[in-house]
Amino acid sequence: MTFDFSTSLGQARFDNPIFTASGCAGSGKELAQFFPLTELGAVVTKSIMVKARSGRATPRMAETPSGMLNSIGLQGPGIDIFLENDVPWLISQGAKIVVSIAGESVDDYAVLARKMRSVSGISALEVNISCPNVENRGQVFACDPVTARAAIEAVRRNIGGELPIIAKLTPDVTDISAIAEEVVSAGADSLALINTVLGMVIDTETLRPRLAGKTGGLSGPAIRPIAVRAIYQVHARLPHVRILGMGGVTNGNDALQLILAGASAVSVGTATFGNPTAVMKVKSELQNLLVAKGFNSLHEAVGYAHRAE
Amino acid sequence: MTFDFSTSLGQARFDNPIFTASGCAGSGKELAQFFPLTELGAVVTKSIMVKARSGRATPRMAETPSGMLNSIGLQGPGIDIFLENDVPWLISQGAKIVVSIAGESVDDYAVLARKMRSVSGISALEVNISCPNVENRGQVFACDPVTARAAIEAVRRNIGGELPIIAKLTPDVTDISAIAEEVVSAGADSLALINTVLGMVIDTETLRPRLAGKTGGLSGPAIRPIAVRAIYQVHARLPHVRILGMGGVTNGNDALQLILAGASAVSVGTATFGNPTAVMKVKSELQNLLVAKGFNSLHEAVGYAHRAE
Amino acid sequence: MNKINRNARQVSAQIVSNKKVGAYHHMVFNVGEIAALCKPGNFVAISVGGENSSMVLRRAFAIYRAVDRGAGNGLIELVVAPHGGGSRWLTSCGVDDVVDLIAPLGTAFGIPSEPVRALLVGGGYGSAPLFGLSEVLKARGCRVDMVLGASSAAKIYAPLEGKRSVSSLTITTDDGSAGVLGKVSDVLTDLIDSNSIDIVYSCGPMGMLAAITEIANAKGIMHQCAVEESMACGIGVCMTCVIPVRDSSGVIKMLRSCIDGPVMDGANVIWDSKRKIPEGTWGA
Amino acid sequence: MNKINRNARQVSAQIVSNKKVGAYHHMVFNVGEIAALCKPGNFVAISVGGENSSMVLRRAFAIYRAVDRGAGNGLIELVVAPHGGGSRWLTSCGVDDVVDLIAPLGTAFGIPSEPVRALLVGGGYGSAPLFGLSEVLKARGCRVDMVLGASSAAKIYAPLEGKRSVSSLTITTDDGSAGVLGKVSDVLTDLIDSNSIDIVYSCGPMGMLAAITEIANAKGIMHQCAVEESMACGIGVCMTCVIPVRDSSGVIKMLRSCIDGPVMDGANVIWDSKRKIPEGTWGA
Ligand SMILES: Cc1cc2nc3c(=O)[nH]c(=O)nc-3n(C[C@H](O)[C@H](O)[C@H](O)COP(=O)(O)OP(=O)(O)OC[C@H]3O[C@@H](n4cnc5c(N)ncnc54)[C@H](O)[C@@H]3O)c2cc1C
Ligand SMILES: Cc1cc2nc3c(=O)[nH]c(=O)nc-3n(C[C@H](O)[C@H](O)[C@H](O)COP(=O)(O)OP(=O)(O)OC[C@H]3O[C@@H](n4cnc5c(N)ncnc54)[C@H](O)[C@@H]3O)c2cc1C
Ligand SMILES: Cc1cc2nc3c(=O)[nH]c(=O)nc-3n(C[C@H](O)[C@H](O)[C@H](O)COP(=O)(O)O)c2cc1C
Ligand SMILES: Cc1cc2nc3c(=O)[nH]c(=O)nc-3n(C[C@H](O)[C@H](O)[C@H](O)COP(=O)(O)O)c2cc1C
Ligand code: FES
Ligand code: FES
Repeated sequence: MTFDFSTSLGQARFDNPIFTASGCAGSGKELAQFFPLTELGAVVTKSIMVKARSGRATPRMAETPSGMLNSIGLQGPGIDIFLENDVPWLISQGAKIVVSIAGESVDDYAVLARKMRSVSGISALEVNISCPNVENRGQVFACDPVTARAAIEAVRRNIGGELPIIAKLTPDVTDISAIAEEVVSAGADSLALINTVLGMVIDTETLRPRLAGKTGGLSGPAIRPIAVRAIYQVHARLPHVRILGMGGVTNGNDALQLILAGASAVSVGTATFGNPTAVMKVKSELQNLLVAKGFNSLHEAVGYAHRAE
Repeated sequence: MTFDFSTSLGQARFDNPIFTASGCAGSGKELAQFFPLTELGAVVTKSIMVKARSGRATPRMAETPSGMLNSIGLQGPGIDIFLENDVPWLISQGAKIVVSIAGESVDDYAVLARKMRSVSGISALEVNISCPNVENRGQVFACDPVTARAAIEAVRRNIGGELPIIAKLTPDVTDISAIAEEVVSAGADSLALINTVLGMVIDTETLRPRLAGKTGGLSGPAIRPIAVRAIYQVHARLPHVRILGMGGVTNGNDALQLILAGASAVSVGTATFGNPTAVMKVKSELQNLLVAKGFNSLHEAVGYAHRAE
Repeated sequence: MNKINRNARQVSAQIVSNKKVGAYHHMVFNVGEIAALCKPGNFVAISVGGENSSMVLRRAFAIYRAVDRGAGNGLIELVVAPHGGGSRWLTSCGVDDVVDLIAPLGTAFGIPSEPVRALLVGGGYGSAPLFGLSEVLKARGCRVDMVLGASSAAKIYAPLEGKRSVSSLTITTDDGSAGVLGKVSDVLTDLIDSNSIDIVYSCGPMGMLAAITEIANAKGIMHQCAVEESMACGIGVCMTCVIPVRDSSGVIKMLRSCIDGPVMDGANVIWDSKRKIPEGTWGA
Repeated sequence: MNKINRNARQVSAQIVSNKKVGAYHHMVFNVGEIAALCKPGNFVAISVGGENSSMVLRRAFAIYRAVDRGAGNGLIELVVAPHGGGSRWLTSCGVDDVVDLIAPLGTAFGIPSEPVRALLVGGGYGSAPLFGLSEVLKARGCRVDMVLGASSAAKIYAPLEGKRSVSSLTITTDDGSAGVLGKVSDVLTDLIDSNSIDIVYSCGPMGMLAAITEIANAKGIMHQCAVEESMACGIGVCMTCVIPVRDSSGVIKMLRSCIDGPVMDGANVIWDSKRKIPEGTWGA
């Protein structure tokens, strides 16, 4: 019997479960010189907003023990230019595409979803609701069940058709599975867990926060135990909802942890900065591990750590 | 002018700001063979409960990138034996003592505070409210403003006298400064930030959670950016409330980050496991750094990263 | 419950030698005066990974041999299995590299005052502390027999040295690649009987120690074993390394294997306790 | 905006030599074929800290010299200042150690088609890419003058080599321990005038590049500079390394210094932008 490495999120099917992470793969072009993008389960694009955005001032990053902080601030050209340039290029490469969108208001999410509804060649929409809501004192959408629901409902209402919605949540909440339940009932087909953890580094030379934006998002291996826990908790509460897991995955063993916790696919983010071919390494190592452990398919391993002792 | 390294938390004064972290220094005896406990700003004892407690089954720990998970489960002999054995010994060593207490119900906190009110030789009480509340589906006290307030109020009402109360909070909440505000208004004199972050490691050999208790608390350098951020946020909201900071401090530079963010004293936890003399190293390096940067006192540096650009 | 090893010191130890022996590395460290204070059964705790290491915890290793050369010169020898990140880092260190090492830690094997007949049982690198123990026992006039077991021949540490230093050496391997096919526990009853053993000393995986305890209990003889539970600190401050042990009054308590162990009386350990607290444990 | 260096490859590069030179280490790596593809101004990105490193990001280093020996043999030379954890790890590597290296990355210095009079300005290890550049310029018939500045004499890289390879070499130090007391910008106007400089090439701290830009702008001459912004990936995927640059239509955009740089036209960079986005930036 051959091993079945395919997976699906909502209606979307993927040949393998290893994706890039939003914001960690440029436009795809930069990675394409290291391996063909068709090797990926999917390219997840960086979160795109309605309008062009300069992002935050520099310094935008600080290395931390086994991790890093970033405060890119969602720099990007806006949805129109993105759909005109980036998406066609990715399609021309034969890549599976998950488009990530981000808004500053519920209305932004509605606008973005309407822009996406007529676009072909996209496998799924990742809705990054871990961004500040300008209409609510800058509180992050996914920090509050009410605003989280509102953003996802706006997408659901406007997206039409079959495009699966993956809601991306922040771990910076008291009860992530409650937020997960809320966005699923609001129409999300699956969940992306986890976005970065809010952190800060103080520069002991200048005696001020290192990043121009003061706080930043912590990513990398340092947060992997938080990702595994969040995925485990949400999978326990919502076993039938597919999860795209991410957080500190650098090798096949790390990816396996997320899958055993309940992820049906895994995004690789920060590891790509240390190693442009990290995604390929994770993919081949994961497949070898699953086979070695006697699984016949990826699907059999999803959530396997939850079984009774 | 000589450099003033002293600090205070509520009414309690300490010669220097470097403490052990609760649960990371045994009974004090184990460290005392590496350096005299009088060198410490204070010994913070491991959280003691009303009754004897076996703690959780093993495995209780897993190393993680730049950190570790633990699920000790508050093993200890109970407050009576603790007051009979551990406290007199620490007093005999001339150590400054901060006693950490933990309860499973609001009533437990009341009982513990009453037991403590007549004990002399103690500088302050650290109230660990980052533990599960058996009366509320095991939700952690400090995860909910209502239960956090109830626990601190119970201590305040029963402690009597002057013993300062340091409320220890978990970072696993949507808004830590809101919880901080709540416990301060409930009677906490100062705050301890942060307890461990909830995490999980899955053993890819057994395909189950590594720890017998499944989840555990993440500590060590991996979480330092989260600690710095939490301290910074709380100090911004409550600039007059003193903070005992902790989370991933291994050297003087790390401690300085927490102080610049707003901590008036710093506990060293996990670093002691890697280096029994870590606390001494942190202390001397911190003092040298503060002097080198031209501060005349520790106090001048507290929260210095908040000044206007 | 207050067995802190008062001799423990933190030292910068220079690596004097590092040789591959079968599946293991035999490593020698210059530790100065503390070598004189090490007893069979004690262990060391070493920082791993160097300056920018992502590994924040020490690794524990049983002392294979401690040699005091006087005048503050002393060596500690370890037998290290390259396994995960920490042990691989250590075994890849070169001669003259310096590591941060704490020793001696933990309890030591109890040495009988009478010349008794002792059987030493080692599993894998668990044989390490037994050679030093054997020397001490023989110096006291004891007869020493030894059983070493492992999964395969390459994992039997120092079979030749074993042979030289004891009255009889039995080897078992899971795959039969050396000695008897099987586990050490398979040959134990016979060896105890045929050599009229008074006391069993053991070191190795927890499952093996449990099996030995059962046999020793059945025979009504003493069993001192060096346990191995995951340790974060090795010095008694973290409470991660506990195992359930029955005290003299019959109460089960979770004792730290780094302070109240690693050497414990096998009969007092509640072995069947993986991933659960035994019923009746104090505070459970 | 689409300047990905298509020649970039990830290789396991063996260290051929590692020598301390003043405050720096001159390091040589065997990188195979890609040496032939490296141009002055390009940089490399190296993984640091080894297997269990807590440092997850690559470190960027300007290519000092790339030597193609044909038949797939090629060397890259770097000048590394031991500074923090990453560079200290790298400079402590030994000959024959292997590092994970990506090269060539980023843009290269533009080479004029005419034989012009060029002034090369380097600050600290910023002098590294200038020697290779000087060779290329001289091969094109250019006259090359050079200014090297640093805080003190030990931080002037390769003053002798500098002297040999250019028409004139001026040195400045902040403490006067070598050459002129002061900054490179203090001597620049005079040098541009006296040598009738057509183009300035520079590499060094951002403050220095800003000061040079001001002088070059005042003189109305070209200034190509290699910028240095904190980089997480070096290959264009993280967006951490951006700086504000005015494009031909006058719009300011946040461009990646690893892809649209490190070599940029100084006149287009908005220098006064530390910790804030310049007004009028696209999307601000
Ligand atoms: C008292 C004692 C004596 C020991 N003596 C020896 C010895 O003589 N020779 C030898 O090679 N090893 C010995 N070990 C095991 C050793 O401490 C390391 O755990 C082992 O080398 C694996 O570490 P690692 O970093 O390579 O593996 P990793 O799997 O990367 O280690 C990750 C974590 O798990 C812990 N861990 C992994 N395996 C074990 C284990 N078997 N026992 C306890 N903790 C473990 C590690 O300490 C570390 O904290 C001993 C352990 C103890 C507790
Ligand atoms: C295009 C480019 C070319 C460079 N060329 C050289 C060179 O030829 N020789 C040389 O010695 N160094 C060079 N550097 C700096 C080098 O990349 C390292 O940043 C520097 O060695 C410090 O790293 P560290 O790990 O030792 O210090 P740490 O302070 O521990 O580094 C922590 C983090 O901050 C970043 N960082 C620290 N200092 C700098 C800096 N000055 N510039 C950018 N990022 C920094 C690091 O990359 C790392 O991510 C260059 C940097 C860039 C961007
Ligand atoms: C530099 C950087 C930029 C990121 N940008 C985005 C983004 O635009 N949208 C998003 O949903 N997540 C973004 N993330 C979060 C990642 O997609 C991912 O959730 C997180 O980094 C955890 O995974 P990792 O540890 O593998 O990086 C970004 C992360 C980094 C480090
Ligand atoms: C093994 C272990 C046991 C702990 N026990 C306690 C405890 O009993 N009470 C408490 O308030 N915090 C406890 N903590 C949390 C620490 O006091 C500290 O808040 C946390 O570990 C972060 O600091 P660090 O990174 O320096 O360890 C424990 C942490 C560890 C690692
Ligand atoms: S290893 Fe820390 S108490 Fe035993
Ligand atoms: S360093 Fe990552 S985009 Fe430039």
